[in-house]
Parts: sequence; structure tokens; C-alpha cells
Amino acid sequence: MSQVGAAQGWQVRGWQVEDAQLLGAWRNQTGVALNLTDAEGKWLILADAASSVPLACLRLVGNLGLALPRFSYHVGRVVHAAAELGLFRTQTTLLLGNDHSGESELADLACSPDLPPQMQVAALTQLIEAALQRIRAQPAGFSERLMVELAGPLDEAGRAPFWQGLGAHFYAADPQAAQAKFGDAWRSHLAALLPRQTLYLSFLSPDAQAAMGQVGAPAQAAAEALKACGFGYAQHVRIDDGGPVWERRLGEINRL
Amino acid sequence: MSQVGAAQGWQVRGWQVEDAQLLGAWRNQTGVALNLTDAEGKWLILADAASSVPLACLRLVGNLGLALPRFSYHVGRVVHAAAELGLFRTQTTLLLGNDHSGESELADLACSPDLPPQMQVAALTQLIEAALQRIRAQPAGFSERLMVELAGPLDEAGRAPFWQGLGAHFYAADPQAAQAKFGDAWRSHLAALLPRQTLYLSFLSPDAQAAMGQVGAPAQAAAEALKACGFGYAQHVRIDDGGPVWERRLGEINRL
Amino acid sequence: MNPRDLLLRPVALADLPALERIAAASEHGISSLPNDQTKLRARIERSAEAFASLDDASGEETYLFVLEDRSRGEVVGSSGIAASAGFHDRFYSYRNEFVVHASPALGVSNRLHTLHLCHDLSGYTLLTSFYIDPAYAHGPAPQLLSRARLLFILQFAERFNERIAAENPGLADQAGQSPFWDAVGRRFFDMDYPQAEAVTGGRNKAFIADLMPHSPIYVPLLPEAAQWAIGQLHPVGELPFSILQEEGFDADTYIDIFDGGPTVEANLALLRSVRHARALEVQAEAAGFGLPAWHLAVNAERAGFRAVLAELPTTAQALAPDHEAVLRLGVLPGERLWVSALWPDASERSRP
Amino acid sequence: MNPRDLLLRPVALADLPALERIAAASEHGISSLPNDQTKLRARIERSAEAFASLDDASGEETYLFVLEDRSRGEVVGSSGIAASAGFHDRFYSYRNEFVVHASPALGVSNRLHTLHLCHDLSGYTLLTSFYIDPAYAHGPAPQLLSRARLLFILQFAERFNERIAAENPGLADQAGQSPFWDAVGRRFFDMDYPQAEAVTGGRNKAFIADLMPHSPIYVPLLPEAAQWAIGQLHPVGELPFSILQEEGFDADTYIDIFDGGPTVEANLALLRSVRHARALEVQAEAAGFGLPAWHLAVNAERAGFRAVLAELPTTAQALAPDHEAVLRLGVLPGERLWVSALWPDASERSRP
Repeated sequence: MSQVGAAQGWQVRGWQVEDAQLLGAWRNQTGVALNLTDAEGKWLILADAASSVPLACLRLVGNLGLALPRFSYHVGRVVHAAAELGLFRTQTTLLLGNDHSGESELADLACSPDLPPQMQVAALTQLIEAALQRIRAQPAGFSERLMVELAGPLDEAGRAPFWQGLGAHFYAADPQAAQAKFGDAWRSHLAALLPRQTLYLSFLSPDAQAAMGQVGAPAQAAAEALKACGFGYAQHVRIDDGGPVWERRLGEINRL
Repeated sequence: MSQVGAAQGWQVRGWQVEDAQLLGAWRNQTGVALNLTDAEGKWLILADAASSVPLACLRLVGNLGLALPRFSYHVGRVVHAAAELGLFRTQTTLLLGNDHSGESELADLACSPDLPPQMQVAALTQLIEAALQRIRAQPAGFSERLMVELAGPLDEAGRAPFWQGLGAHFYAADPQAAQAKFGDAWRSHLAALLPRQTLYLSFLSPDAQAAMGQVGAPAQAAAEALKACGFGYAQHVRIDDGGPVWERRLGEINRL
Repeated sequence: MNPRDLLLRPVALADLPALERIAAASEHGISSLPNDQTKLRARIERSAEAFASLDDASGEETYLFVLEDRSRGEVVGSSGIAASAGFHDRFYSYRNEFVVHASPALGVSNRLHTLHLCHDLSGYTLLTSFYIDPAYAHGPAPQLLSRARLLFILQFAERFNERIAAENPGLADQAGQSPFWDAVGRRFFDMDYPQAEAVTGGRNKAFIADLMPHSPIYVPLLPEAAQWAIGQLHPVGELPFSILQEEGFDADTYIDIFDGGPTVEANLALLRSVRHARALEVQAEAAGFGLPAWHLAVNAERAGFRAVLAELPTTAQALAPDHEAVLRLGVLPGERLWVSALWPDASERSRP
Repeated sequence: MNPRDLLLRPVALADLPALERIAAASEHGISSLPNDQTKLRARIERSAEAFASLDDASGEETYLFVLEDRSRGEVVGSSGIAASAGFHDRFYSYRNEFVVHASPALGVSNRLHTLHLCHDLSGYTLLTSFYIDPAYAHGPAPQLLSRARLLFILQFAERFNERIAAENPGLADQAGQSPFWDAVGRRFFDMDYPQAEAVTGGRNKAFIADLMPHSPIYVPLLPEAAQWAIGQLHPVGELPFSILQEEGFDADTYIDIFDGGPTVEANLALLRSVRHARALEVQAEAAGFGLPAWHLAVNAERAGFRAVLAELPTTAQALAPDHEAVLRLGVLPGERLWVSALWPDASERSRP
């Protein structure tokens, strides 16, 4: 079950009870503490081959959102055209939905904060490739698509411009406190307060528009690793900080 | 500019004036006659290396929908859940939009009707690979994504069940006649008559639901070739016959 | 039946057996009275609290009236008022909406009928629980039973909304199956209409509506039977519906999200009985001139509310203390009563 | 100014110079009269055709009235009617809508204000082109100018819709910049509000609306200045707006899609002037009993329509042929005129 990284002396293995203490202090690719308690799916741990100390981790979920609905905005386009006026404007739209229901997910991608950035990318790349190999070996429990959520950008004050421009108009309290209190459920509670019909991005503040779909700092290493593994932006963003959802089609894995 | 197919003695070349007569009789992957008159983009012709007679063709468009808006339905999901009742239903939704505006497109994928089916797949595969190579060589004029529309299924009477279940309620006349009369513009005229808000697939007839996103007969060879070249379903369907939109991310091309 | 024998008053605990009969007799989905003794008793107690409460309007009050034929000492009908639809939460309806979609190139312009899930009627005062013994359906009794509520609301306006609504039963077959429900609700709520009603019981429909689509329903996509059921009235609802229509309620805008029946609504002040309502003093020197006509007549009490049918001169400004209607209502000299012509159109004055 | 000197009548070609003055004086976006001689002449000609046409209602008719002070022989105001908003095409408005979004887990319940692009007012009859010389703004002249239109519509109801609407100017600064437009229209239509108005000119707004989003606008996402402008009236529109409000028009439901100004609407039959309207015969034996009160009084002609202010007994059923109002309106014995009390509330009867 475990592979050893040739160059670095790394090993990919499953969860061990003693990992919990160390991983409890890490933050994942969405900037929050790992969900160690009621997490669905399988953990993959990249560890030092000699000491077995964890250096990076991820959680592989077969079908997300089947107990707690998962929300995201689909990012679409609408053209408003009037030939007589020479007008042809393409508007970006946001529509709240559960488009990822039932898809497979890479969650809780995280590294030891002691690992230097380039090593983080290498470690995560190896871990993601291992996850893809696992899916290829046993495709039964997985869907056609593998998605991953990435953190959106924050401003100097630590607030997400996308949140300030959208969510904050519908929920006045602190989203980070709510995330800490409710965990993953926070965003399905939030969804009940958000607009249900198509939104036009141009109604948001310029900062929020610019932040939409951008990769924030906590997700930088993961994004590089995911790109190297064939993941890309999938026209969806997170409902709180506007961070992008990336995905790759699993059907292609068999072509590799 | 031209590549010779090693095995078959095939050659990929550009458009020649004398191709028009032959290609005028072909039908593309959406089941309609090729758009030879005001077609945007570049033609690629797969021809017999010896005789230079066309066997298959495609048209590569850098950025679609910038003059005439292109419409499609985005296929999304919405979960309706009530824990107290043990209810958790995932509904499929359709939203009319111009999501593909500005994307690159493979259009007018077609084969000589004289070519046997397996040869058609091989010819189209070679042609698509040639198109991807062309993009890799000169990525400037292309977007992040390359999309292609595929015909939806027809019933024995030659009508599309998806059309019968959706479009026909909003436009009573014959869609094939309208397509013949207006060409590509037909579907932007149609879009003005269709619902603008989210539709629930479950409101359509069972036949229409079953047909949505399925590949129809005119697109079978193209679909096989596209699959072999890394294309897959992109959660969008055509607004008339419900045929799927497939795509591949061009960013990945450089990784091949 | 003598119209002077009819008396409308707040329900009392002693009426429980009569209410049980009504609940059993009223057809499925038509009455909002539960066919269950315990629940009926609770309804009576809630109503008594509402009539008696001194402070106005928490909004959860439901008032229940019964119509008594005093010649037989029997309850022959019921009607009710819920102070605030949705009890300060959401009260859902579908609003009929029409949008025009046109394509000049195709030479087509369609007027599309859509149903728009809305909370427009949240907080409206609701008329509920109308039931009349069939033997009394053809006289003026249903008029008294339905319309006296409006004069009650008028007098205690601070407890009610200025806009009034009433749900009416939609089409359903004898097993309670509704074509509208089958085409709409069932897709989101995996059960029969009677089942769904039972599950929601007296609950706020908001609970169900959260399971329904929040984008408009395009009517052309519904099966024909469902399209036809939109805004259609179940035949058993015709009598109370026609009374509300004559009052001036609008029946074209809203429908029930479950069975598609018409939900009518109006501004209280514009309703016929309210526009023609006037207060009369009870005083010894009241003259009896003018042509007599039948009126709704109600006293000004809340817990002791009484409503009757009475013949009065249309021009009366006051009534004598010994006028038989004054005696039946128990209004004392110096006090007031409210009246409203039963058939305010002159040409109808001759009707009972 | 003597109220008896005021006469409202259809515009005539001879009024062109007066209309030019009005169009120049009326502020940007307030009057719907174009400040352009050729266009004004065309408007007058269209109006003359509408008043003269024998067959009723193609729906494209626009009727234009002028108010004359006969003591000076001068036109001092204008008002108009468009038979059918949108001319049988779509007439767009935003409808104010409120939805409640709640999360019990987060302990939050929000009432969200949304603007819903709709065609609800398509085909309504529109009151337009109100302008009064400021010197006449404080007397009864604006009442005559605005409300006589309702009696015209009442008499020729087959040419009009039973529902009436009127647009009112929204907030804009002196350069014509509108905070609502800046936040909404401009995002879809890349120009200033005055520019956009000029481009659309007299055209159907449907053309513009097709460029606007077809999903609701969530008001909390708009800049504060735009939120505040929703349903706000430009100060120059206060006088005509207040007259319509007193008539009973609803101002809370619809706003203009361009500047966010309130678009009022009502059922003709429920408007105050119409509810109090009555037809009087002109006959020799008419008695003159009763307290006199000021009334709107109009003759029953279409192309020869005349409206004046007149003092009549409130209980009058007929007027004598030599009554001064009958003479001013040119109504002959045996013919009818329509009147409606200027201040139907008794307490206001003493006003001019």
C-alpha cells in the first residue's frame, strides 16, 4: 500500500493514530484547520520514509455532498447584445447551486509548515499522484470528476474581498468565527441566506470582482501541485471567499 | 504545414477551393450541412495523400460567439433536503446562458460518407490531434478551453425527444426547417423564446430527460475520436436537441 | 327558515360535538378543521383565548365563529379568521405572472405563463374554516357566516392586517389526488397530496416550500391536466368563493402551492361589506323612516361578539332600543352597532 | 385667478408655441414632451387623430390636453393619456419584492429586497405629460389638469384599460445623473442616463430592457445612493404625484427601470374622482337645492371634450340649461355632463 518517493526518501501511507496530534496544527488548502473528527473518506499521508513523521496529507472522498449539501457558485456568462446600438457586452454571472453533489473530492490538502515552499509543492504533487493511482486501481467508489476547493485571496486586514462584496451583505457576523464554530456545515447554513437567483458579477465591488476565482495564499502550493497533476479551474467558486474550484476528469486517468 | 498519416497514407492540409463541391454534401457532428459560406476560423482537411481528395474535415475557431451570441444550457444540480422528513433529493437544473462566449471551438467535424465507420474515427482522431498540435504551436489566438458541440439523439420519426420535451413548447414550427433557413443564427433566435430562469429537468418528459446530454447518431464517430483525444462532457447541452457540449482544457496540451 | 333565527357568535367549548360533526362532514382538504377531537378542542381553546385577550395581535390568534339556528338550538356552520398568514414567518403562494418572449427573426411572440413562488401574502389576515350545513346553503345564512367576519375585522382592525386573503380548494379527485400536486409538488416531495397534507398538518407551509424550486415554473412545460388546474376551484368551494368574489376579492393573482386552487386577496377597506358598513347609535328617539332592507348587523363586543341578519331602513342613522335586532344583539342604549346592507345594489334589495 | 376662467380641452395646432414653451420649461426627464418643434407638431397631430378617430382603440393613441386661462387667453399647462403602455408590446418596470431568507442554525432571518423585472404594466393606460405653469401650481388648476383625464377615460372606457398607471421622475442631479441608473442601467448600457434617454427617445423601453438582467436585482448589493433612490420621487414631481396619491394610486409596488422613480397604478373604478363621479342631466326644471361645492365638470364629447371647475349642489341630479357651468361646457338641454366633487371629504368642502 505504500510507495516510497525515490528522490526524497518519502513514503505514502494511510492514517495512523499518532498522526492526529501533529496534523491538528496544520491548515489545509482552504486556510482552515484539518477536519480530523467526522471526516469522510480516506487519508493519505506523505511521511518521511525513515521516521514515518507526516510531511503532507490529503483526504480522498468518493462522493461528496450526499449528507450535507455542498454549495458553490457556478460562474457563467450572458451576452447582452443590441446590434442597432453596436452593443455587445458579456456579463459574468454567479448562480448558487450544488453542482458538485456526488463528485469525488480531494480535501484537506496540507503540508507541514516546516517544509520549505518548493518541497511543499513536490510533496503535494507526489501525494496527489498517489491518490490518482489509487483511484485508477479501484475506480468503483469514485465519480467521473475529482474536484478540489482552493482558498480565495485575503486583503491586508485578513478579510476576503469577495466576502466583503457579496456574503457580508447577507450575513453580518464574522465568517471565520462561523467556520470555526460550524466547520463544513457553515457554508450550507450560509447558503440559506444568499441570493438564489442568478447574480451579475458586475454588481459586486471591483475588489470582489477581481478576487473571484483567484487562488489565495493558503492554496498556493496546492495549486501548483494540482496544476502539475492536470487539474484546472472548473467555472465554479466557493461561496464565502470566492476561491476557485478546480477539477480533473477521472476518465482521462486511464489514458495516462 | 501538412502532416502525413503514417499508417493510412493520409495528409492534413488547409482549405483548397476545389474542396467546396465535395464538402457541400457532407454533414457535420451536429447532423447539419457544413457552413462553407460565412464560416469563421481555419479549415483543416484530412485528405488522401496521393490524390489529395478530402476524407474528413474540421474547422478550428479561435474565439466563438463574439459576433453572434452562442447559447447553451448549463446542467447544474440543486439539492432539496429536509432532515426531519429524511428527504434529500438532488435535482438536475438547466440554465440558459452564453457560457462558452470567447472559448475556442472545433466545428464542422465531418467525414466522407464513403469512409467505413472505424476509418472515420481514425481519420477524425488524426485530424483533431493535428488541430491540437496547431494550437500548441501557436497558442496566441486560442482560449483556455476548446469546446465542441455534438448532436443529440433522434427518435424513429427523426425528431429529437429533448426538443419535443422543451423547445417545442416555446416554438411550434419545425426546428430543422429553421436551422436550414437561418443556419447558426437559428439558435440565437430560438434562445429569445426560451425560459430565462433555471429549469428543473424533472419537469420535462421522461424521454427528454433521458435524451439530455446523450450523443446522437450523427456524432458517434466524432465522439469516439474526441474521447480518444481527451475531450469529455462539460456540463452543458445544446438548446435545441439537448446534445452534449464536450471540451478539453488547452492548458493541459503543453503537458502532453 | 327565518333569517331572524340565525346568530353568529364565537365558538365555545360546548360546541365541540357540533365542530366534530362539521370536521367529519367537510370534505377532504376543504375545511381547515382537523377531524380529531383533541385538536378541535385545542382549536376552540385557542379561539377563546384570541377573543378574550386584552392586548392586540401577537399575530398567532385564530378566531373561530359558529352559526347557530336558534329555532332549533343547533350549530349549522363555522367560519374563522387567522390574524396573520404564516404567523410572522413566510406564507408561500404561487403568483401568476406573464412574460412576453419574442423573436422578430422567427416572427414569433409568445405570452408565457409562469408561476412565481412568493411570500407576498405573508402577514395578511386569512379567512378560514368556512363550512355551512347543506340545508342552509341556499338562503342568506352563508352570507352572514362569511361576511360578518369582515365587520369583526373592521371593528378590531388593530388586531388584523389591512389586507385579507382566503385560500380556496383546488381540483382533486375523490381520492384526494390533485393534478397540480402531481405535476409540481410531487417532483420535490416524494409523496401523495393527502400524505403531504398530513405530514404538514397544521404546520407552516414554509417548511414544504423550502423543498420547492425557487425559480419560476414555466406553465407550458406542465402536463395539460396540471395547466388546466391552475386557479381552478374545487366544486365544493363554490359557495364561499362566490361570496368572496362578490365582496370584491381578486382571484386572478395567487394560487395555492399545493393544489393550485385560487387564493383570493383584497384590501379590507375596498370590500363591499366594509364600504357599505356604517355605525348606528341605539337611541330612544330613533326614527323608523325609509324602506327596510336586509342588513348584516353586529354588536361592538369582542369576546361577546354577535352577528345577525336584520331588516332596517337603508337610511337609518340610529335604531330604537326596542328594535328587534337591537334586542337580539343585546346592544344597550348609547352603545353602537355596525350594519352593512346584505344586497347593497338597489336592484337586489328585494332578495331575502 | 378665478377658477371659472380655467378650461381644459384637447390640444390644437394653434397651441404649438405654448407647447414649445412648456417643453423648454419642464425639467429634464420630467415631462414627456420633446423639446423639438417638429416632434411637438407630430405629437399634436397624433393627439388630434386620437380624439377624432371613430373606431376605438388600436392602443397607440396618445391624447394631449391643454389647460387654458380664458381670462388671459393663455395655455398654462398640459397633460396627456397614452391609451396602452408599451403599445401592445412589453412595458417594463421593476417590481419591489421581498423575500425572507433564514438560517435557523446561524440565528439569522433577513427580509431581502429584490427588484424583479416585469411586464405587469403592459397595456395599462398611462397618464403622461403633466406640466403646470408655476404661477398656477397652488390653486385648483392642477387638480383640474390631472383629474379631468380620469373622467375622460371613464366616459370613453372602451378606448382604455381598466387599470391606469403613471410614471414619476426619480432622483437625478442637475446634470441629469441618476444614482439608480449609475448602479443598474449603466452596467448593461454603457452610457449616461441622459444619453440613454436620448437614444431611446420616444421608443419603447422594451428595447433597453432586453439589455437588462432578467434575474432579480438584490438591493443589498447596490451602492447606498442607489438603494436610497429606489421609489424616491424627484422634487419637481411632487405636485402631480400627490394628486395621484390622493386619488388612491398605489406607489409602493413598481419603479421605473431607468431612474428608480415610483410608477403608480390603480384600478380606474377605485380612484376617488371616479368613485364620486356622477352623470347629471341638463333639464329646465332642475332644482338648485343643497349646499354648493366645487366640482370637476366635463361634457360628454370626445373631440369636443371640455372640462371646467364648477360650483354645484352636492345632491344635484340635474342642472338647469342656464347654469353657468353648463354654458361654459356648451352642454345642451337633454344632454348629460359628468361631475365629481373636487374635495369629496365633507371636511374639505370649503376649499376653493
